Amino acid sequence: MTFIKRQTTVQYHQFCLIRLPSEGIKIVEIRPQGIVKLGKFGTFAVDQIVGFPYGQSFEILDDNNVRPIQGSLVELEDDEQDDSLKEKIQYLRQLDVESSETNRDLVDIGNATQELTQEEIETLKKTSNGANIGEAIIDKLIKSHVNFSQKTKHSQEKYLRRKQQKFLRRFTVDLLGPSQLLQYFLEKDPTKVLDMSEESMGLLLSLANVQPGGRYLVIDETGGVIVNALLDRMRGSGELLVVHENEHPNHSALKYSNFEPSVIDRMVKTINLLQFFEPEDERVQWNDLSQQEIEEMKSSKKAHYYRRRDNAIQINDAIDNAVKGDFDALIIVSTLYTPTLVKKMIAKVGGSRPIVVYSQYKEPLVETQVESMQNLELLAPTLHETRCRPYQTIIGRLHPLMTMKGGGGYLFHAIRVFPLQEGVQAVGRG
Amino acid sequence: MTFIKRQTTVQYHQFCLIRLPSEGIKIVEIRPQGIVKLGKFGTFAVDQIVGFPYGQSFEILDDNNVRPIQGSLVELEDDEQDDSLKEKIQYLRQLDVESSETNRDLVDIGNATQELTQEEIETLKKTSNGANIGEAIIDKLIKSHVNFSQKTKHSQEKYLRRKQQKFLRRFTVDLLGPSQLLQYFLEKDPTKVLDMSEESMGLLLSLANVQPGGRYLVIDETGGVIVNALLDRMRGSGELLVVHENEHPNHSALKYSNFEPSVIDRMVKTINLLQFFEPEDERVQWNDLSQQEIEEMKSSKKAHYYRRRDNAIQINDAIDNAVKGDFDALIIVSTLYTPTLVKKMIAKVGGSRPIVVYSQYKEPLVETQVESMQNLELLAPTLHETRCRPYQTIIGRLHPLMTMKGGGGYLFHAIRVFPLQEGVQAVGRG
Amino acid sequence: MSFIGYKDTIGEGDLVLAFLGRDAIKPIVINKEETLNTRFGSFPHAQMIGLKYGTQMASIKGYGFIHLLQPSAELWTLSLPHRTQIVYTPDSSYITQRLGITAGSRVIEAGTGSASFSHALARTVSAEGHLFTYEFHEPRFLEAKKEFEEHGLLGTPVTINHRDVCKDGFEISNYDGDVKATSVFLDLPAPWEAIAHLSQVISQDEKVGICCFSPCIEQVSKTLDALKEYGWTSVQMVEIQARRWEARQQMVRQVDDAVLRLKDVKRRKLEGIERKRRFYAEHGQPRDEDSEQEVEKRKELEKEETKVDRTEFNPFGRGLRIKDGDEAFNWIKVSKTEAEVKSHTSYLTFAFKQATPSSTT
Amino acid sequence: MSFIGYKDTIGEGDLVLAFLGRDAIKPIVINKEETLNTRFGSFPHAQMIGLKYGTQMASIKGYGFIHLLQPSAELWTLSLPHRTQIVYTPDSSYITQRLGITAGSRVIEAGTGSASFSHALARTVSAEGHLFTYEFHEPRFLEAKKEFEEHGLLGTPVTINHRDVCKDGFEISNYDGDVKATSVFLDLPAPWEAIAHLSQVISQDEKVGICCFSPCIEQVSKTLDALKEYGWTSVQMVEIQARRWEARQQMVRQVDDAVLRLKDVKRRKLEGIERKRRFYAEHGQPRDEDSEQEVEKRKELEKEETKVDRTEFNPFGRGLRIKDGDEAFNWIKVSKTEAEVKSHTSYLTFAFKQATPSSTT
Repeated sequence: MTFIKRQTTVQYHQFCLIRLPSEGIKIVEIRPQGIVKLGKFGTFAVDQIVGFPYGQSFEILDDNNVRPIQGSLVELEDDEQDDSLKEKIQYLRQLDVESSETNRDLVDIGNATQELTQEEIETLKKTSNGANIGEAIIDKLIKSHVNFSQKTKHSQEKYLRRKQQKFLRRFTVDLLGPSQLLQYFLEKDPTKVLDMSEESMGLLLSLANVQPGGRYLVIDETGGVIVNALLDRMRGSGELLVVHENEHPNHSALKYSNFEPSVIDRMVKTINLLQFFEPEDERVQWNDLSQQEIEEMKSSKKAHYYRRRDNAIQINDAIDNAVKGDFDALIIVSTLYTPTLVKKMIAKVGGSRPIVVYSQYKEPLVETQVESMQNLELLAPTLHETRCRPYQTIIGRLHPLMTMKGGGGYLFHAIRVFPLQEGVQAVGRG
Repeated sequence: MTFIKRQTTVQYHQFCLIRLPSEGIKIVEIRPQGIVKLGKFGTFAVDQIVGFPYGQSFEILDDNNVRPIQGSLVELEDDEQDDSLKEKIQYLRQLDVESSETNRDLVDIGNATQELTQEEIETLKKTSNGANIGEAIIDKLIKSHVNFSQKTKHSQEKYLRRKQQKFLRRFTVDLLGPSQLLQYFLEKDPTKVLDMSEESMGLLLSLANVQPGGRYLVIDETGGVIVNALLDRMRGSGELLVVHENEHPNHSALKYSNFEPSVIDRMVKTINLLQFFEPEDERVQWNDLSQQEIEEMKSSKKAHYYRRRDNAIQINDAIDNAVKGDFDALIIVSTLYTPTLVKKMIAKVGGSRPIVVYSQYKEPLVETQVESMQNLELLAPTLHETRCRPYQTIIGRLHPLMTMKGGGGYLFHAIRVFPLQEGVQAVGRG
Repeated sequence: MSFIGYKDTIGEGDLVLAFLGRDAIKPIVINKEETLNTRFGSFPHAQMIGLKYGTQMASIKGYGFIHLLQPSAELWTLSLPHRTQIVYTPDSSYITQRLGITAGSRVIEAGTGSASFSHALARTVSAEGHLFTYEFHEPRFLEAKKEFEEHGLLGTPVTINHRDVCKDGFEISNYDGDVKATSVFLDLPAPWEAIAHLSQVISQDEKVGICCFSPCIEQVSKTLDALKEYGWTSVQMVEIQARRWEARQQMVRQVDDAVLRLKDVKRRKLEGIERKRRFYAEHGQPRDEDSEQEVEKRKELEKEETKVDRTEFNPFGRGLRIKDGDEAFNWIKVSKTEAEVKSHTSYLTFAFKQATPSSTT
Repeated sequence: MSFIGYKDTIGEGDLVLAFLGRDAIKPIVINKEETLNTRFGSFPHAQMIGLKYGTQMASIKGYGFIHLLQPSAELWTLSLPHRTQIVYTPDSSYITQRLGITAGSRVIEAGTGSASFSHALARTVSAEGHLFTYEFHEPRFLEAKKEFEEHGLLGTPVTINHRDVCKDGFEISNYDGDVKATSVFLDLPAPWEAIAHLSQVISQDEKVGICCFSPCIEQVSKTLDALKEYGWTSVQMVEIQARRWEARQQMVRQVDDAVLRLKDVKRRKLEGIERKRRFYAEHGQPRDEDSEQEVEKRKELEKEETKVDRTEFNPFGRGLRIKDGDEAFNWIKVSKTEAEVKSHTSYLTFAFKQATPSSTT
């Protein structure tokens, strides 16, 4: 069995993740002599970070140079800055300080921070003009939080760091793994990944018993994010047959898989729904020409011939693959109506193997489960929901984060079985 | 406005709650000279507890006597007994120690408690017969938890107390308030209260803005548990019109309300769905007889006449009440299909007043919300879910309870408004 | 008298909540000289007078509208100006329910904060009960007191004091009689410091309940120690996790239709190929010697003769803007939570104190 | 080789999971001399040999059946004999995902416990990776070791040691080479004591992740201190809240039908009254002088002539046993959680350690 170890350092021709302070994540291609532009954070030469292990943080210097630095980016930010301060700053920044309504609320602003007295607020109002008053209050807020008045070098440095937080020219480079790719799309456009959470993805991969060497039947409407996650667990051995509803599959996310194109060609076979459900009608009629006939062709016609030949072989192989059935799991991440879809695809799943369906909404899976309860080919149909709840992880001030992203999706799971032919008087149904 | 203060002590002719260690709750009527039977816990004379404040704990002595004791029942149980020990004991008791399969699992049993070594288990196997081995292990388990080997009086007492926990003849008497009545039915038969949780009930009462003096339109399929909760917040002033789908309303739970029957008669009016929706057809045609005609009647006929008269008045009054409309809230706790039900009842709700619907399941409320979004008479339709998550509240060992009751229901809320007659070009819909 | 009792018609001096949107509920006090200006238009107060509460009112310009609502504690919670993190209805309603707070209850609340819960408590305890609320931050105390006054709650049933209850306890002088609280709500940074001072102000004749509201788990630990020390029992900590759901509709896309669509695509593709073949059969290959004009003309002819009509088979409405529930398609009703949910407000620690034996039968 | 790879047909010596019910999955090792006896009947192993995995098998008596399943880590978690509280799939799958554990990973696990997670990790890291697992309790160590051996996992990819890692660290002698773990999972009463010993056994060349699994919040606090002390960064604690949902159907009961039913009840009541009136009109009042026999006879006659037929209008199926989805009625599909839900398993504390600079470019 082929095994492709995962990269642990930055290498050319890979895509990796760049994390910026308070800015989310970016995907960057490591091209020789490439320059990465990070907007206000600056630019740097890709060559500078090649060979470093994932997780490494850097500071951007002039002339596209970088300097490796210790510690993770999160810790480099002042670690005393907890949720409540961030909340206050966010709240303050959101208020529209210019509108007449909010002028009345300036008392509220100061009070909201629980930091400023009535007097201080009045002073600020007088000394700042309207547009800056929010920032002036934020400034005062930060000062009080870092005990600026103590005027120690430490507190002064912390003050400056926080104020300039937006301008720290630092980043961390990390592995662009399945979770990171998912997070990237969740931030940019959650609908692309059907709002799937990291925990839903993890549960999907475990329920589907994904492992190297497996042969999986997949519908992936996320543009390849799921296929990528499967390939990551399979690490070079096994095969996927991906069924899609268009003429051509959308695997735009696969370029981020960091597998060689040859590996992907070998492992990821595609077929459309028509070919999948009507294989005999959709086989491409093909007869190889004789060697002589080929040699007689003009080169353009020859190329054309080989292209058509490859296409026919690919389609017919995929059809053979589908007809063979007996897949080790059926994995569906789609907005197609699953009660009927699952029913039609069960026959392709091997015995005792799992069927796993992801849906952004619970309701289609409830209907899938109602259908499945009648279906003797599906054992123990179960509807799962899993939600990760992160905590503010600050020693002495532990609590769940005040807000978190909603959604995350649901999973349906069942085991494909071979029911007895005649009805058996059930003592108890499994 | 009439105001009826809530009882704070045990009084005759009231129903109150009795809590027993590890046995759940019972409802008991305080009848003069009554004897309360608590099964293996013993019996006691009701007169013995009258006058004591709610929350008082007692020990049952002989001859139906009781002795008031300090502290709450929960603290009287050994407060070191945390979740994990209870779990182990429960786990051990559940194992079927006699079956041949489990003999093999005896190693598992001992290991599960993490208390016994292989040796100890083998010794126990030899020294106990099959039927008692579970109990023998439990015995050993408790001993190790209370450091029995230290053989202090304290640890010995704790050991005996725990072993005999099932046989402590103690109870606490408490107010039978709306939450307690709800808990009682949730334990006995959750379907009776449509699986409503305490937090859902609290949210319902707040969203419906329930207060003394209000006039509320109610559908209560819980047999009166909701009506009881409303009366509790209204404390003697205000009125309910309860619409039911049968010939006679089911208010079996109202006897536990601890309000005088006259108060309930005054405050709780009932009407059936037919009378409610077709009032003019359902009015009872009634003409009073003349005083002379009445005097001429035989006494049985006279009684019959007055009964029929009262009935007619009651029905017609209820119909007048319904026709008047303008209720301060519409509260629906029912399994009737709510999208259509709400639509038909909106007209009876006063302007700016709330409509609150409870459902065990979310799906009917989703449909209700879809309907309501089109309905300009309903403003800001919202679907609420609230879940209380209790923690093991032991100093130094805080965590959420490992298991808790599922379900709890959902709430729909909207505000009744008077839309503009012609369509107004919406700048933004509320 | 805005929060207790009900009013049908808007009058001068009334507090009205102008509903602009779920996140924009604006409190206004009716003054016939004033006008409410919003992004939805202008709404003169004078025109509101005499309208029923709940009326949808049009802007004087004719575009835009708002709804005029009567204040309730729950709506107030959604619309009040925040001075602090407030207590939201899922927490406040549960605390009320669990502590058995009802009309006639006597409740201690510290700190008042933005007075969100205070309004709900005032509504629940009503004129027969009382709310003793305490706020240590002077600007907030003054703001809250002003609100209670404007809302007709000051004195009955609310008494507010400017006090640091942790240092100076709960006993007050601006109330005629004993506090004798039956329920206590502590929303303070250090509730354990206040617990010590409660015995003087709670009822001795009946069971009293307390709820301490703290965001951090370490605060809960300290609170548990203090509750134990001061004889509070039946202690349990809980958290309330509340969600709101929105109804949507998802199109039912049948795999059979997807297959038919592919067939249709295929058929039209083959038809296109066939037409092209016929065109070339009829017109032959393009000739190198053709002029530009002739090449252009041929291209246009080819295009016209080989094009296949746009399909009418569009089972999923691709390329069109389909509205949820469009009758041309099948739908399944679905529900989704908010994009961002409140994952935590605070931990709620409940405890009770039994009546003092000597003061009862 | 039961948990890694796939097998189609049942053979002698195979580990098979006999599915009796969701809460009753029984592991058996196929031995052609044995028979599986359950409350569903008897199932001789010999008859299982040659059947495909997934086959529904009938009892030799003809009643009852079971399903024969191939072991997977997830099914194993549901069926294994518990020696401790186990790690369930929602937690284990999330930890695997978040730590980026995949084929080829080298994972440390302490303690092994009931080896629930161990099986999932073995399946995921596969032959190219390795699982170093440690158990301090000797009976459990022996039990787990036996299982790994029987399941073909011992050596590749699992190495198990009897060890108190908090006292004696992680270095081992029964493995050829360095441990060089890339991920660590600690499920111990005091993980902070073990963290100190990790530096010797984790990879220095790459970023290493850790997850500490503790039920109590106080344990998390101590863990955070230790992680900080030993240079672990990007620390975050989370919890996984997982639910299972069941599909049901609720009858759609329209209020219009409820009204019609009341009308029907009323109509039939009036009809009954009318018939009674006619009976009395026809037969007069009962006479005092009638004999008992005559009274009886009259009663029967009255009953017969005044009774109203049982209604056919029963829109909600009252008094009948209606099955979910019965076509005579309308239904709405609903979902309900389990009657008792797992509210808490443990807190998961994640952290990472950067590669050591000197050991990289």
